[in-house]
Amino acid sequence: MSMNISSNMGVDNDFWNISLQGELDVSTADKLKEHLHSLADKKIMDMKINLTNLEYIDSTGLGVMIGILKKLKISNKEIYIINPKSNVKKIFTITGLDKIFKVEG
Amino acid sequence: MSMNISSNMGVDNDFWNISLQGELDVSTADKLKEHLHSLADKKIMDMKINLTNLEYIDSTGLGVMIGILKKLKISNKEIYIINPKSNVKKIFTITGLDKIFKVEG
Amino acid sequence: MIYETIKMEITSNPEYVGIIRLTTSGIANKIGFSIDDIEDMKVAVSEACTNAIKHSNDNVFYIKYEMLENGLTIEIQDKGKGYDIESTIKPDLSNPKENGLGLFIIQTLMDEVSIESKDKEGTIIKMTKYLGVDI
Amino acid sequence: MIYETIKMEITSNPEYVGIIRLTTSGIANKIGFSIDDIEDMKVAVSEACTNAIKHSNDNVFYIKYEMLENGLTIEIQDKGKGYDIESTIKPDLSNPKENGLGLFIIQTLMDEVSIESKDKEGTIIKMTKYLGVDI
Ligand SMILES: Nc1ncnc2c1ncn2[C@@H]1O[C@H](COP(=O)(O)OP(=O)(O)O)[C@@H](O)[C@H]1O
Ligand SMILES: Nc1ncnc2c1ncn2[C@@H]1O[C@H](COP(=O)(O)OP(=O)(O)O)[C@@H](O)[C@H]1O
Repeated sequence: MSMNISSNMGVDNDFWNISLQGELDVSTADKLKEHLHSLADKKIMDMKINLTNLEYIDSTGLGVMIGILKKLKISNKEIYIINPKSNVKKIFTITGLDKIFKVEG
Repeated sequence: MSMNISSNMGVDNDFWNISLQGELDVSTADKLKEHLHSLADKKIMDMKINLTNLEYIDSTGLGVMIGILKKLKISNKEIYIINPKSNVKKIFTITGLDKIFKVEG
Repeated sequence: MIYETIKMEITSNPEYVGIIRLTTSGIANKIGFSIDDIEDMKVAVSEACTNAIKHSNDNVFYIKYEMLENGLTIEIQDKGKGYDIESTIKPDLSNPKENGLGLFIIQTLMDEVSIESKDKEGTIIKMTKYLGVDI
Repeated sequence: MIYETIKMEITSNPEYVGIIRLTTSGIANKIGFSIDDIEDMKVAVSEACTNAIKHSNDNVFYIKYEMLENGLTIEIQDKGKGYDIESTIKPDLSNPKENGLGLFIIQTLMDEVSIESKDKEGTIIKMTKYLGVDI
């Protein structure tokens, strides 16, 4: 019932590599929001969010990602959702957000 | 939140081999009670209760074991508690029952 | 028919939603739901609790689990400000928004959902999942 | 001082004690207790719930979790038949019995325990564990 975030620049300095671990809900969404916006403030580029170790997501987490995507889209940048667990992927699918984000794996 | 019991006769037919798996509490104690008494009804001999896979025990489980031990003691038979997890062992220790049962491992 | 129930009253703190998910999964597991169904119910309950915490303006909310023979009914209630159910709009994919997904997700994941809300009296959302049904 | 609380009301069914353990571990984990302390609290709460289910003769019981700054207070209440606290006897190792261990275990595992019981009005057992204390 907590969430950890780690992030770094991708190899060619052309995307942000972000990994989430734990549960992304109303108690942890603000932490993610601040983290992603601080990255975007440093440099606007694609974000690859690795969800391999994310156990849970709901609309509060989706809301954060939609918010940051809007910011990125202005500069034609994308959010990639990497390797979500089946329960997490399901939430992207039923909301149709798998068509807005680039879901991989 | 359930418990499974498996049992068989030891190699030389001189003890009962019993394995518990899951959680032993008020909802599962009766199941154990019936099982152990039915073994004792078949043959009174030592019981080796393997707790390697028992995640939880409380006084309802201890009560069952004390009850069957009394039956065995009449014929000078013992109950061996084999390989309890640390949280399970602690309940035997704080109640002093580690001195009544033969706790091993 | 009177069903067995587990009722909870919880201070409106986002930190407790994870605890409610744990309780929900324990109850659903006991009833015999599949892992996938349990995941669905955890999300639906979290969405409803999140709404009570974020929107009701009350500092406490309530959950009632009702064990059916063939499923589980979960009711999340607050005695807060209430809202006009008719005026909430459906999510629009061509223009995704940060909010407005919660009720849609609940409706998608549960078999039956009903909402009652009254101005200044609060909101009750009642959701049921049936065993071994997939719609 | 008013603390945040989670309250539960539960049908007296042995099947639900495991769910209460799960909820207890979620709450204790959130407060920051160690795994060993959490195990202790699970047992203590189970013993008290088992007593309410087995001895109170009422068909429902209540739990209140109170989040302290430095610990957790858990109160288990029933409105059943009550009992005479003075007349319960301590476990005697030289003559181990099938019952009578529950209250002893609670007292050993928790830092503070108090019991109130009134004939035909029921029983309240209140237990506290403090963070980072080992007595
Ligand atoms: N318990 C509630 N109390 C008051 N208003 C609510 C409640 N639940 C939902 N609402 C209203 O319905 C709207 C839609 O809710 P929802 O679909 O969950 O999306 P979100 O919470 O992201 O806005 C909320 O913005 C709020 O105005
Ligand atoms: N909630 C309760 N309602 C009525 N009687 C109780 C309650 N809790 C405990 N008691 C009484 O105290 C006795 C001792 O309880 P305990 O130490 O837990 O052992 P056990 O439950 O195995 O008898 C019980 O046998 C019962 O008579």
